[in-house]
Amino acid sequence: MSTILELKNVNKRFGKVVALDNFNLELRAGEVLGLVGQNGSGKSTLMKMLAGLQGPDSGEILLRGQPVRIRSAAMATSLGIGMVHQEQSLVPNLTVAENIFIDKPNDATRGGLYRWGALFEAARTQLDKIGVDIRPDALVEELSFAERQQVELAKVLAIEELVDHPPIILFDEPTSVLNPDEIKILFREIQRLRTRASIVFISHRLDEILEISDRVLVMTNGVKVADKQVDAIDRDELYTLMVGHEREKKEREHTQPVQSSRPNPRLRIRKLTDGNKFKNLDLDVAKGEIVGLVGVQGSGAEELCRTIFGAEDSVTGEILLDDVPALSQGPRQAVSNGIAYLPSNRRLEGMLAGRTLVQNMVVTYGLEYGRSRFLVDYKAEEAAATQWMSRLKVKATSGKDRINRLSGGNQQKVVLGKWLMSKKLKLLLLDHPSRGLDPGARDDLFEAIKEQARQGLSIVFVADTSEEALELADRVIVLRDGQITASYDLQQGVIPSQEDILRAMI
Amino acid sequence: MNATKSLGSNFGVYANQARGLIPLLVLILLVAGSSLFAPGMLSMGGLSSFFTDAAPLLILVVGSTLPILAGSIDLSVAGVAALAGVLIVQLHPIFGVWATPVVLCGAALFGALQGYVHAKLQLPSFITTLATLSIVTGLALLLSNATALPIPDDDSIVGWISGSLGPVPNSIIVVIAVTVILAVALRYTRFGRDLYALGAGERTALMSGVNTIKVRCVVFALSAFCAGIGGVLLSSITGFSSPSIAGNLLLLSIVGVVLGGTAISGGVGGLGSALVGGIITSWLRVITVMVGVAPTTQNIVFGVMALIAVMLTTDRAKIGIVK
Amino acid sequence: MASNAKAGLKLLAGILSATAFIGGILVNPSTAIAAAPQKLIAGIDETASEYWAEYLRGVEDIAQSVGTKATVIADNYQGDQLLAQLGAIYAGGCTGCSLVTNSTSNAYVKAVVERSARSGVYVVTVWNRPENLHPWDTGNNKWVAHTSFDGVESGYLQGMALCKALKGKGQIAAIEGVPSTPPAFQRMEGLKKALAECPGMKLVDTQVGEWQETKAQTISRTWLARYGDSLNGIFASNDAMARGAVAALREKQLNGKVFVTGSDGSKVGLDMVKSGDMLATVMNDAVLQGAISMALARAAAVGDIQPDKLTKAQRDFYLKQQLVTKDNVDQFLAQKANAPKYNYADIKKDFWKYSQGEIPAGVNAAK
Amino acid sequence: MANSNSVRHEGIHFGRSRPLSLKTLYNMGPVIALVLMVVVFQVITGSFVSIGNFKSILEAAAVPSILAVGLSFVILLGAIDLSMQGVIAATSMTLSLLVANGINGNDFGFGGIVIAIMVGVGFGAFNGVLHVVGKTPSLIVTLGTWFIGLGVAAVLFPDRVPAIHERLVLGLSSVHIAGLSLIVYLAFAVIAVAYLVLKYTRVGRMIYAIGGDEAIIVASGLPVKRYKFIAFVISGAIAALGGVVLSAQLGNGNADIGAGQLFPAISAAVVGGTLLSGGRGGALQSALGALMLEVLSNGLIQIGAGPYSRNIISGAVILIAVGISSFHMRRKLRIVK
Repeated sequence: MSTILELKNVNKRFGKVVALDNFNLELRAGEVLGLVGQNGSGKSTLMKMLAGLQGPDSGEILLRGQPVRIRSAAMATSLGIGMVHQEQSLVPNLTVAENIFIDKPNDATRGGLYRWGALFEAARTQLDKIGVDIRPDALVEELSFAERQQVELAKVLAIEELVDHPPIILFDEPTSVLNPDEIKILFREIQRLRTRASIVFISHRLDEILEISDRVLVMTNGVKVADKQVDAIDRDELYTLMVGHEREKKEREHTQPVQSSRPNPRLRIRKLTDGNKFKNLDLDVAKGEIVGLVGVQGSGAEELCRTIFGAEDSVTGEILLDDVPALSQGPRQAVSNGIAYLPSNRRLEGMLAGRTLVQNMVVTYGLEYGRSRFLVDYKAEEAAATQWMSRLKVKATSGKDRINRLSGGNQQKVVLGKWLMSKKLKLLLLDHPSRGLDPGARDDLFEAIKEQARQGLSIVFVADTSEEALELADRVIVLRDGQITASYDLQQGVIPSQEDILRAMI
Repeated sequence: MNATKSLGSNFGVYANQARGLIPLLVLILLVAGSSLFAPGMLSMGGLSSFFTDAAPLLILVVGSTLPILAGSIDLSVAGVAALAGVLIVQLHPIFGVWATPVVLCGAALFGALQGYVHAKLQLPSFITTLATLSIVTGLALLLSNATALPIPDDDSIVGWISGSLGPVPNSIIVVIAVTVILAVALRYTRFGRDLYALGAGERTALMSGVNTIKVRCVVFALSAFCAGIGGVLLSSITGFSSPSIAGNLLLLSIVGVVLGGTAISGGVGGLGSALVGGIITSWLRVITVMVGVAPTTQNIVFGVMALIAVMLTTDRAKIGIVK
Repeated sequence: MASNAKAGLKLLAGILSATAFIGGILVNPSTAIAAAPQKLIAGIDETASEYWAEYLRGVEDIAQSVGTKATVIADNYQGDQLLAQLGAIYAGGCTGCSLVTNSTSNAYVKAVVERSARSGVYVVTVWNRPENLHPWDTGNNKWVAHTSFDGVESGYLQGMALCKALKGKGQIAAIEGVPSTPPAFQRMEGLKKALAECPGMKLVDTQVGEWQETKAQTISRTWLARYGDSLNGIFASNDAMARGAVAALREKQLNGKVFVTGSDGSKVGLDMVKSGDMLATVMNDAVLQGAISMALARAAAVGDIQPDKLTKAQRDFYLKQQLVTKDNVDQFLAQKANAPKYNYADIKKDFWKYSQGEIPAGVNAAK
Repeated sequence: MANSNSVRHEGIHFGRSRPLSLKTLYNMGPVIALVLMVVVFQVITGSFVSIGNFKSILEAAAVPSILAVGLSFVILLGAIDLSMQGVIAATSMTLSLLVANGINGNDFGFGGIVIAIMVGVGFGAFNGVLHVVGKTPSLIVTLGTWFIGLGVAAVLFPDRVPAIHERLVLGLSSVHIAGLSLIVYLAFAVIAVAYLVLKYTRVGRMIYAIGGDEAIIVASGLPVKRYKFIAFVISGAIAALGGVVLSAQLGNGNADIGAGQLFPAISAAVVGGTLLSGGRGGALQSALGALMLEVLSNGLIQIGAGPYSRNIISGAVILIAVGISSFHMRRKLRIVK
């Protein structure tokens, strides 16, 4: 197979941090290259470089043998390099059609004048390609999350039209926010594409990598540690290569056998209804129990957590926490009820960007460490915060670092630490806690969570994948369209197969 | 963005602390430069009268810094100041000496209400306070029948403020006292912490259990309270109250806040530097007179100098997208 | 990205500072504040105004005749700005300086006078003076005098002119200035006086135009919509607002048909009287006012007069004004074209030559 | 103020689409409010609804709507342009000194008008550069240029008010078609063009996009700076046009001519449904808002409300109007600054 794209001795550093160290890469025509590595291993930097968002400090990039300098995302597009972002890159107040062609020249918008009819037509054909039925003239903000994801895909695939030669398409953790159906569609698309495009595929889910890609490339701290054909490698090997140490097979060990049908559980939910997101939902969670919620986008799993945290708008029903009514009107009330929530959208709802780690840690419970409830005691709370950060193994030079500078995993730990600092926490809600985390960081996080459960904290979490649920939870609950469709008490040895769970999901 | 981030990272904390000093540097340069033309400005008498005149603006700047720290803006300050002055005269027959404290409490209440409307109804502070500005201005004109009235001589509070402790005018003592108290509150109370959290990322603050509505109310109450004090200071300078007394202090106070290095987008800044920003602004107002350029050009000079100062004092490392 | 932004920043700052510097050079630094004693200072509300420009001409005449140059400060109608600027000027010590200024509103008169008195500066105020403050009871004789034009008379003259033009019968509406300023409510007083003497003439509405052309125009428009042809005259408290009214009338081709009066005697005002767009205006000679006021302050500063020895009529007086109609407009236009050059020596012979008598009690309090 | 809407839409759990009928109803909000006002005033005065009065409302609303529309281009970005009054003042002086006037011999005719507009373009460009290249918040940049504009006007001002003799200019207000001055038609033209630009050109769509989510546009490598710059230039140019029209109405140049134009223009935009957070609303909405405010003030004069109580009432009405029209947008987690 001929080489489409080649990187030669590329270097990139941010301050002291080395992102790419004399990195070499070959991408061949019509292959799917799987790219794995822990956060901070340089994957994203590599992607950004190819997508024209960053330039290399040194080294050269060859496209079909020709050295190129990809100066901007627009230029990357015109060269036939497209990227499906981890977070969506659609403008909410524009139409689907505009979004698809926003970064591409198009007859319908030639000369800076929009011929809407033609534009919608062009968009229609792009959407048809991936077989989705979305109105091109709809505003993106009116679409469901899944629909947006499809538009996102259509937007990138539209690059095909731009260039006569096969395009290069980069997928940066596209599956982390997709449900199994959508992942199926995506993989089908990728299969279809490989005939006329070269693809780089990043994911933390090693099975996915092994399933979709022909060749897998492992990175750690900006260097390539392995470059193997998939059939020449298995999951554990891959894990070891990437994390650097054997994966210790953990036995499911538990503090005390907890029965879900306990007389007075810590959390008792009755007839909880939130608009059309879920109806008359009942759920009990015991002290020290870890409940894993599984469900596709819109199944109501996330909404359930947010509702318990008082973050949803129209809620009716009953929530009892230690037999005290705790249907919170807002997050503040939930917090004072001893409920904590780890949001899935960390950047938006979890961190105070631009503030230091300590400032992020103490924002909610710092004053518990003061002499009075109103006056801040900097020494005390900083000590507490630092102690927690070390307990959670947060990797940072000092508590005075700005949180933006940490890797996703460490950020997540800080956000979790913010809640764990409380002395009177009863219930911890985790919304996709491992989203965007590499396996290493993910294991640390899960360890910390289990530790909390042993301490007697009740935990409800929305799992990214069913394996995750099975690994972490004492009880797995599957939701579909706002209804509980299955509940497996792993304590009682009821271990469902992934197929069981999948069937309950869809 | 990434480059900006890494840039911030290189300097780290110390750079940020240094940044806070830039307004002060600008001020020093400004004073040094202009006093070559008018050395007398730095005389005891000169400074004392300068600060007497600057006091109202300074307190307004300090006050309106708070909403901006929270990412909002309060356009009603000048109106509130004028109304406060008017009310002090109007209410004197009823409350006598206590008119001033009563008015200030009233101002705080009004501010709190305004903050509540803005936060609870989720109306942009810009338009909310714009509307209330026109309301309070109307009230001031209506109550005073648009005439200037003398402050009663037996109003000992306003009387005291107009006096001075040695060369130091009492008005500036008031300003500093208020600023210090507020600064301490910002540093050591839950309110201060929540306020900065709000500015840094309101959604996160909300999801961390911060009572954003309450914080907003307090913030606007304080800014209105400071505006009220501003009105009292103006009255103490003139010995009169008038609905038009606060004039264009609104615009100047915004300039002052920004020159203090406070980011309009919120979360970045402090009261100490706000004070400095206020002083810079007041200095810029008289710079044409000191340097002796013709009065026709004073608006141009003020505008240009202000822009230069802003260019130097805004901290771009912390502002992601600038609107 | 950040780096080139920084570069662009430096460039910008550079450009800006350059502009500022040039801006500074352009204008004569000769007026820069040296601690020159006996400086002449003139405070005006804005530079972009015909009235204040003429007023300054009078001031400059005096300044030249005594061989110096006046320091001019503009406050843009902001009293606190005026105070701050005076503070800056007095900072270097200014004993024996003399100041003529309008304190933007009654509220600031006391402050301006006392601030100046403390620095040993002799003050003559114009236009604004609170009812119960007088040169002889405030600022221990550093407040030399207060000069103004009789607003009540002005309003009365306009009113009677309207009455005469309407043959004693018709509907008129009035546009008031900033109500807190004496000229504004005085002129309205005068109008009421005229209305009393002219029972056939009805005042149907009064709105506040705040001396502004544009506001007056909007108000007049609304009137025309509301009263249509039944409106026969518009009483505007100054020429600027009269211009606004005429502009509104012009849109309906009613200019000249609906009688408009103003006050000030500005060039455009006179032109409109000549062209017939305006019925009448009242001539307030700004040049004269500037000259006499400056001369008085100067005289006290150099000791040519002792304020405490002056009578009340000499320290708080109106200057002459005249009604301008089509009949006598040419003479005033001629006067505008080549205003007499005043000098200190002549005025010193009799400072009160153009006085129209002491300002009566009560006129400075809004009714 | 700025980042509010990027926040509102990122949250994946919000912004579910609502029934279209309801949606259109919300969009109709301002229109309904307008009709209500007219009815109320008619009931009170009994004489409010009349061709004559509507004409005078249109005449009065012409300039505010032009200015509001110009401002919208910047507001749609999520930025703000406060320099309007300065620009208007500078334009008015430039115009009145370049066309046939009572001060100097100049008589550039149409050229004078063009140059006057170019002054506005210049200010807009200045704002744009400082904001975009200088990375300084638009609020403070334009506040600075506001002062500069006033200063320029002051410098240009000759000893006496320059009366304008230029037919081209005066004609704008004196020539009437169907009882409406050319200014009204000009206003309609400006609104129409602005609407077309915002709907059918890349510039317009990008202005919306930047207001919608600037970060994404930046990441897509699109020339955000260029579009922002253009928006400020347009805003400046239209403000200048407003200055020309105002001067035409007065028949002379005036340095205070812009006084009190800015805040009503902003209110108009917001009341009409152009959100300060950017990306929402447009030319039509802003113009509608201007019309509403004009109806309000005209009506208040008609019912004989005192000048001071007018301030109070209109302030209250604006607050209520905005409050009601955005009530349906309230969410527990919505962020508005």
